[in-house]
Amino acid sequence: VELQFFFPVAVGGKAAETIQSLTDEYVANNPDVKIDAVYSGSYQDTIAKVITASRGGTPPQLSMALSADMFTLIDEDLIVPFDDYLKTDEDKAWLEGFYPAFMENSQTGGKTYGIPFQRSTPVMYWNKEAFKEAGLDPETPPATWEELVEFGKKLTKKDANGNVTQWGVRIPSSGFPYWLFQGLTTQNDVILANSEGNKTNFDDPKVAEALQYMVDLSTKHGVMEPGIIEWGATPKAFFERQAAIMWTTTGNLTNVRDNAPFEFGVAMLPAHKRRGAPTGGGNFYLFKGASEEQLTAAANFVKWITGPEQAAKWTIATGYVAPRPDAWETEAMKTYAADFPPATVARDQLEFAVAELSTYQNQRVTTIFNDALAAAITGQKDAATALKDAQAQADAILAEYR
Amino acid sequence: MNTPATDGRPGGQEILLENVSKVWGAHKAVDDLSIRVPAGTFTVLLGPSGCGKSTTLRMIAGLESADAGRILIGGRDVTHLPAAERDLAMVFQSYALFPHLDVAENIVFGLKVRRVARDEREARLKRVAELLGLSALLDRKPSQLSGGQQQRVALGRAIIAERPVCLMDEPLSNLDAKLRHEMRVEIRALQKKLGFTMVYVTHDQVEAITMADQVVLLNGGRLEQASDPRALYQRPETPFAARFIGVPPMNVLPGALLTDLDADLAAHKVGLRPEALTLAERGPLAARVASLEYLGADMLIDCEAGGSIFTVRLPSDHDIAAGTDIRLGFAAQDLHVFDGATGHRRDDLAAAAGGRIAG
Amino acid sequence: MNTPATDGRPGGQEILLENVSKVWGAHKAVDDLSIRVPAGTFTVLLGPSGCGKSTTLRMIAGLESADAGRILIGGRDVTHLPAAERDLAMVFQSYALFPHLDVAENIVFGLKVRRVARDEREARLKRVAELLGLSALLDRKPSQLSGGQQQRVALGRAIIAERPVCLMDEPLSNLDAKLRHEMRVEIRALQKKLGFTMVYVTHDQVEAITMADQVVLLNGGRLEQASDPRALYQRPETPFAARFIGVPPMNVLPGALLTDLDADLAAHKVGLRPEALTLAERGPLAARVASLEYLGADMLIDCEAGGSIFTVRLPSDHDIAAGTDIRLGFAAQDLHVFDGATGHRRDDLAAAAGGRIAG
Amino acid sequence: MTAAADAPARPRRRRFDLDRTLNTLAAWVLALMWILPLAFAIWTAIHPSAYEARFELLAPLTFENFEKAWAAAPFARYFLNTFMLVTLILAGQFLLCTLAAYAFARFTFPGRSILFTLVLLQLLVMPDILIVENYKTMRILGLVDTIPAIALPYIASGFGIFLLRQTFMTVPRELDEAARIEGSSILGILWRVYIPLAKPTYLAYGLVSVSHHWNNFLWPLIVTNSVDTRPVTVGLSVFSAIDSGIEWSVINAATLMTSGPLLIAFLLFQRQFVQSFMRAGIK
Amino acid sequence: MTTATGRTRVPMLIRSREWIHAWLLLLPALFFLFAFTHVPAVMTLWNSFHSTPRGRRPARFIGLDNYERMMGDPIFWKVLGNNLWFAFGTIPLSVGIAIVMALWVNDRLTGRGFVRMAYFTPTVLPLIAVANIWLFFYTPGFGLIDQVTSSLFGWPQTNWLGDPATALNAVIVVTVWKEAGFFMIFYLAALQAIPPSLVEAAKIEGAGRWTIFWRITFPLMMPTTLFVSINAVINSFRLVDHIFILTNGGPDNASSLLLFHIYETAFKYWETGYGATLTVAMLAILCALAIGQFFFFDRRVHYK
Ligand SMILES: Nc1ncnc2c1ncn2[C@@H]1O[C@H](COP(=O)(O)OP(=O)(O)OP(=O)(O)O)[C@@H](O)[C@H]1O
Ligand SMILES: Nc1ncnc2c1ncn2[C@@H]1O[C@H](COP(=O)(O)OP(=O)(O)OP(=O)(O)O)[C@@H](O)[C@H]1O
Ligand SMILES: [Mg+2]
Ligand SMILES: [Mg+2]
Repeated sequence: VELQFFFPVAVGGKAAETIQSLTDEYVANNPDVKIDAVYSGSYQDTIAKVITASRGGTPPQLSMALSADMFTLIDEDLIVPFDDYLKTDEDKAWLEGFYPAFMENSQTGGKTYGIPFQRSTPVMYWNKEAFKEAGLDPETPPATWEELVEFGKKLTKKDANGNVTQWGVRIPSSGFPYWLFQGLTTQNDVILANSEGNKTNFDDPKVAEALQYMVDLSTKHGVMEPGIIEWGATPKAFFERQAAIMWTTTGNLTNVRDNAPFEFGVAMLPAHKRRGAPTGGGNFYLFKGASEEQLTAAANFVKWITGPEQAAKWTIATGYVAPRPDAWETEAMKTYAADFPPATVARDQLEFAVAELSTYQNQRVTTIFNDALAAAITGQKDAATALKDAQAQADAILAEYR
Repeated sequence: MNTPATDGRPGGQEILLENVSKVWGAHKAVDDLSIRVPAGTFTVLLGPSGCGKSTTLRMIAGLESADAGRILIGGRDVTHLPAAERDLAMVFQSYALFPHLDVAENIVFGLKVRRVARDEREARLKRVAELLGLSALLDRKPSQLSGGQQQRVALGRAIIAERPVCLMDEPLSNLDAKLRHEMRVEIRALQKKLGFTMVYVTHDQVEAITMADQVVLLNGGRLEQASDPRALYQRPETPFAARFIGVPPMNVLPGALLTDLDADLAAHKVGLRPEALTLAERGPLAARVASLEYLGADMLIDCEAGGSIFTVRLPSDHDIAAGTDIRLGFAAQDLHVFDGATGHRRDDLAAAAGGRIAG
Repeated sequence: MNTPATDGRPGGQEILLENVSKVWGAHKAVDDLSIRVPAGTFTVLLGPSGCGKSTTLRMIAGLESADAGRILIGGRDVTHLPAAERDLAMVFQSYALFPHLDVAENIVFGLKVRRVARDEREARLKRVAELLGLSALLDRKPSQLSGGQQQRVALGRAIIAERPVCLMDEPLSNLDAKLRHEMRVEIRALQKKLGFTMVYVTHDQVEAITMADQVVLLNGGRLEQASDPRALYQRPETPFAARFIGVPPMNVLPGALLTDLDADLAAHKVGLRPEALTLAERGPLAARVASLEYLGADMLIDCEAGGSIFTVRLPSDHDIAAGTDIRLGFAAQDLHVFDGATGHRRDDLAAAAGGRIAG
Repeated sequence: MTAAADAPARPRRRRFDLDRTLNTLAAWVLALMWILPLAFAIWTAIHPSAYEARFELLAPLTFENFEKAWAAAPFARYFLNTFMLVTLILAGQFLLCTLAAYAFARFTFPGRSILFTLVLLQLLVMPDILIVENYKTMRILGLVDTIPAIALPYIASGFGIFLLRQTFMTVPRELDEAARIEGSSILGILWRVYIPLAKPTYLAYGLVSVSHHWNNFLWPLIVTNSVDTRPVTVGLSVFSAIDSGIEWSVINAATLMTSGPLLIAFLLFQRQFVQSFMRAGIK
Repeated sequence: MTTATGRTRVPMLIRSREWIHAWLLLLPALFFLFAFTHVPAVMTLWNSFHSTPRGRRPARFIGLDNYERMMGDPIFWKVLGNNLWFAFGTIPLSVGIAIVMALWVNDRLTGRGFVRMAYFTPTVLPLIAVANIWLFFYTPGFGLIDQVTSSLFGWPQTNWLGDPATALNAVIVVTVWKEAGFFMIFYLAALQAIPPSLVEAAKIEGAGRWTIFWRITFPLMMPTTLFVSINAVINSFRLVDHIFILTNGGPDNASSLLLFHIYETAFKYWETGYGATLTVAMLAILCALAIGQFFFFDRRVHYK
């Protein structure tokens, strides 16, 4: 059988290489299967390519796409659940073997549509040297919201003119601000959307509270740069000591390890009412239009590539979180974790993690939400109003899915 | 009469314009013009600036469509034929050299287009370049040439093709007298040798008179006179034609100025060429010298008589000063009379008047 | 001598070229040329095509930089001054009309640039347009004009400014004889009236001789002779100058052809103008008539003598046929002798020889 | 870099020209501003990433970024593909646009305005909007995952037609006429007169078109699947990953690597621009 | 284009021959234009009257519903306003700078080769990569602009892209940078075609650089200016690639432009029906602006 498999890459060159080599390895061991692994750009490009190809009549059989896009893909009637190709008990057991936090975004209505693979979660990085300079214990990151503010104030430095030269905290708010913000809402013990993906909670006062906290970091406490903070420049800002603490994805682990000119630590996000963080990243999906044989082969490939050895290789190469505990039991992984303890932080945080915001018409709804966040952060609206407006818009869109 | 243009040495072809007109907006540039250019002859279009010479030529070439009338070349109605199919050569008033091609390429352009073999092209190029004194300039671009050199290149492009019809629009106007004289002779010789039909626009009457088999004189888009150059000079049909040919122009004066003649010309106009007038004690024309202009071998004398100014050309060895009163005479056959009403030539009156002068 | 160009009616300014050269690649277009154009005079640059006339003019204008030498205008060294600062007017050989401006705008362009008041501009435009016969064409674009009309517009643009120095490059070459004659007189009158200095390029010797205070004859980029036109005609310094001026050109013949003279001219060349020769039973020059060309008032006779061909101009009333043997004479002062070795004029020999002819 | 070729050095002193000096100065200031992104790209590409934001003269040089970039994808093959792609597009565009522009510039025929409007419309319609439809077409033609599939939608370029029309309109009519008199056919005139005279425009258009298609990304990504057909931009895009932060050193090294041929091509051709083949041509 | 007046008899033969030739010349280009632009574009128009097909729900004809929705869509009006501001910011600046650049580079200038290449770089570098570089320039704190302004003037950090007041203007700067270098190339080509004798004649008349430019060079470059300005108008609606990198339309749509919004609608939300509607609206605006501009100016432009 021949399979076409689209995969996006979001963390730089190594990832593409690894997927390619894993695929080659599989094909070498399974001569009856031919897999054409096609690099398909960013997640955004991948969706475009998948939908264009499907509408053009030549969908791929297998693709990786954002876990949050599950409802969209269902809505477009493009994917089929894995369940039909995982019939044996062994298969069912295998399915149980993923971290539950990752499965939240992968299942709906009792069916499994996505298999987690290229998954991540945000963590907090801190600059130990800056902590030392500020008179803080370099080994103790802030563990609560209050501590974050408190530490942040100590870490914020100004020059003679009163211009800030180092900010305490950096929570990026460009691109997909809702994701990191979801860390705050989770910590404030509120869920942004239901698991059916047809109702949001944007106007919950707890959400407003979380948003207010985020806004206050710059406006009230002065520990974070005001305005929209660029996602892509965040690691660099961290390296350049523009910010002593940053929140960003585990996908940056390798990057930070390679490039930070100082000692740094990695920790779970601080807690408030509870600990918490969203998951993120990509799942495997099976596509309509393929033959049974192809889909079975695709499912087998997915089973293989998410297997312990493969997932370990993947995690070590990219910094993504291996999606199954058994991967962490492999020798390779153990050595890696021992060698680089921060690698386990994300895994450990999974215990507290929730699904990434995901609804029907996901991109539109999240864009509405993002705009509300931006409006509050840039001071155009207060937090509560912004969120209420967003909720009203989201409701209008999602009503038809209830 | 219709010579097919098959081989390398085609004879000329007759050109016929029948009631051709061309209108620019409200302005009639060419107005109901009929001309016959016999095959193999050299016809010059002459006329003042803006009279429609270039326009006429361009209509023959097919670059301008006629608004009315028919054009025939070699008996074939070409009125609606595109320029490329009329099989003729042309020199443009503005030269129209291809700025991106060098002199050699400009000259052989047409041969290349018609896929003349390389050897043949080279040979002809060599001949033409020598004839035009361009041999040393063959690989220059037009922008590196002087005005006259550019004109010669344009000329070369037209004559190298040896087409049955050749059109030239003031091809010599930028050349010096010596070269012009040579080119005049050369072009004429070439035309005679190859036998093609030439329509040649010029404002230079020396060219017109020395080269032409037929001169077509235009005025404001209309035909003024078409005849052989000698006739044009000797028997101009209208005062316009009379004054247009000959430098300095013929003096056209009120008939009343000539006294003592057999015929009464008071109602008419008389024409007398400056070179036809001579100092004559008892001449019929009394005048006062207003000014003198020295011209090398000759001198021009502006005279005044009865309120009219006119010019006399005399050999420069005469000793005349401004202000003197003189009397002038002329030979009988040099008197031209134009009807006061129609403006047309009246040989009858001239003959009548002449009897007395000769006598 | 140096008239400042302050008011509207500036006098002319002297132009001085000192050892000016211009090289194009390997070709010396202008070669060590020194000329003095006195303030307020009319100087004509004359010479065969490609001899460097336009290049010289462009160097004076500042459009071409001189490769060597100095240029002074009104005593000011302008060698390195840009054209815009030299305060002169110029007519280009290619007209260089602005294609996007209409005739009126083309003519007043310079006035506008210099912020001449609107009324003044209009008034001058009206005058110039009338002078040039352009009044009816003022709102046409150059592409809608005939060649001669374009040239007149270029002329208008130059003269409307009334600058202290005016340069013209063959400004009349596309005009018909009548208009040309008028323009010649007009330009000369204007120049005299306004007193500006004129440098005028032409290939037309009639223009050169009738208009110029001084004629500068160039040959291959070098100065051949600079003198007043009468002198150029009557006392050419070299055979080149002798043949260049006068149509048809002076006959330059081996001295040996003239027999029966007092001086032995066998080693030298003699020059005789076609119009200087007359039929004379006992003239010193025997020849056979080869061909005749009819020219209106005159005719040109090509004669052959001792292997040389030469031309004689006679009034057309003579009755001569090709093939007849004739003898020709000339007046003593019409004989020019050029040294066989240096090519320079030898008046001593001419005088010596002349004694006998006159006798 | 061109000064020597421009003018034979004059041994003469030139008057100090304030105007010219000011102009030169301003031109240089602007040039420095304009080249800043390129300069930054070069700086980061040849230094370790620690120097991305620190501009120290003595920063250590490295070639590592280029090595990393080169290793990330089969760039050699991608270059070949891109080269074939732009050649195909350019050839097609030159041919089709020239013919069409000629028709619009020098022929009168019924429907000219309407057709020209349709051409201008193509300028307005962004090709990305049509991706889905065009993909369908390519599938019907069986061209998905081929280089012609990337090229075909672009070879009739409204931009090119419009540009060439504007240029052809400025060619002096007498030259056209002279060629016609010499017996040139319609295509002959186009080939021998219009095209040579529009050479600067072709050069400009060629450079612009090549750089545009060299850098085009979305459509090639979607319509191709295999290494044998994909252009360099697809390889380049691996570096504009969004999850991790921007690594300017590697991105810029990769950008320089992929745009290098274009820069070199421009350096080679730029002289032609100012060569002045038209200089005084139409005197 | 020149003469149609006063033709009494139409020489049919010549005419129809011209028609056939013209059509033959146009045929290949038109074929491709239709196949890959116009037919798909008409499909877009067709889609705009339909609901977006989603999975099991095929598209329905909904008449003008999408248009009504557009009229009531505050983001549509917001991005339209942004786009006008963007157009007013980029068009005059980029065209003006392009002309100045072309004049400089066409002149004898010390280091002309370098200057020319500098101006040309925007065309060579892919916009996406360039956007990343500009992102760095704009980054607060360690970005180039902040580094320069803080070391020279002691200014505080400025979040150019993160502040709704400056985000769009920051994008405009990048666009002008990109466009001016691009347009310069066409002006350079146009300058080459102006007969130098005209400039010489103007110089003789005493015209300075300024006058020569305004009264001679500029009018003679009108065909190019027409071309460039139409492209500038179109590009002010079309050039959005860098927005994806620089601001993603934010904050809160402050730097979102019409086409960016269309992209989001069509390729992020996959609302093809509404996306088509927005596209039609944009085409209508562009037609009115660009094609109107063309037919208004074309007959005024002097071509030879
Ligand atoms: N740009 C150039 N490059 C090279 N040679 C040139 C250039 N311009 C002129 N020449 C050459 O310099 C010589 C003098 O040219 P110039 O234009 O001064 O002649 P001219 O006396 O005006 O002739 P004409 O009466 O034919 O106009 C010619 O031989 C010409 O070919
Ligand atoms: N394209 C045009 N549009 C309007 N009028 C024109 C056009 N071309 C020529 N004319 C006018 O038509 C008349 C005849 O022009 P034509 O060029 O035939 O004159 P010509 O006899 O060649 O004059 P010249 O000796 O000055 O070249 C002129 O008055 C001219 O202004
Ligand atoms: Mg004419
Ligand atoms: Mg000249």
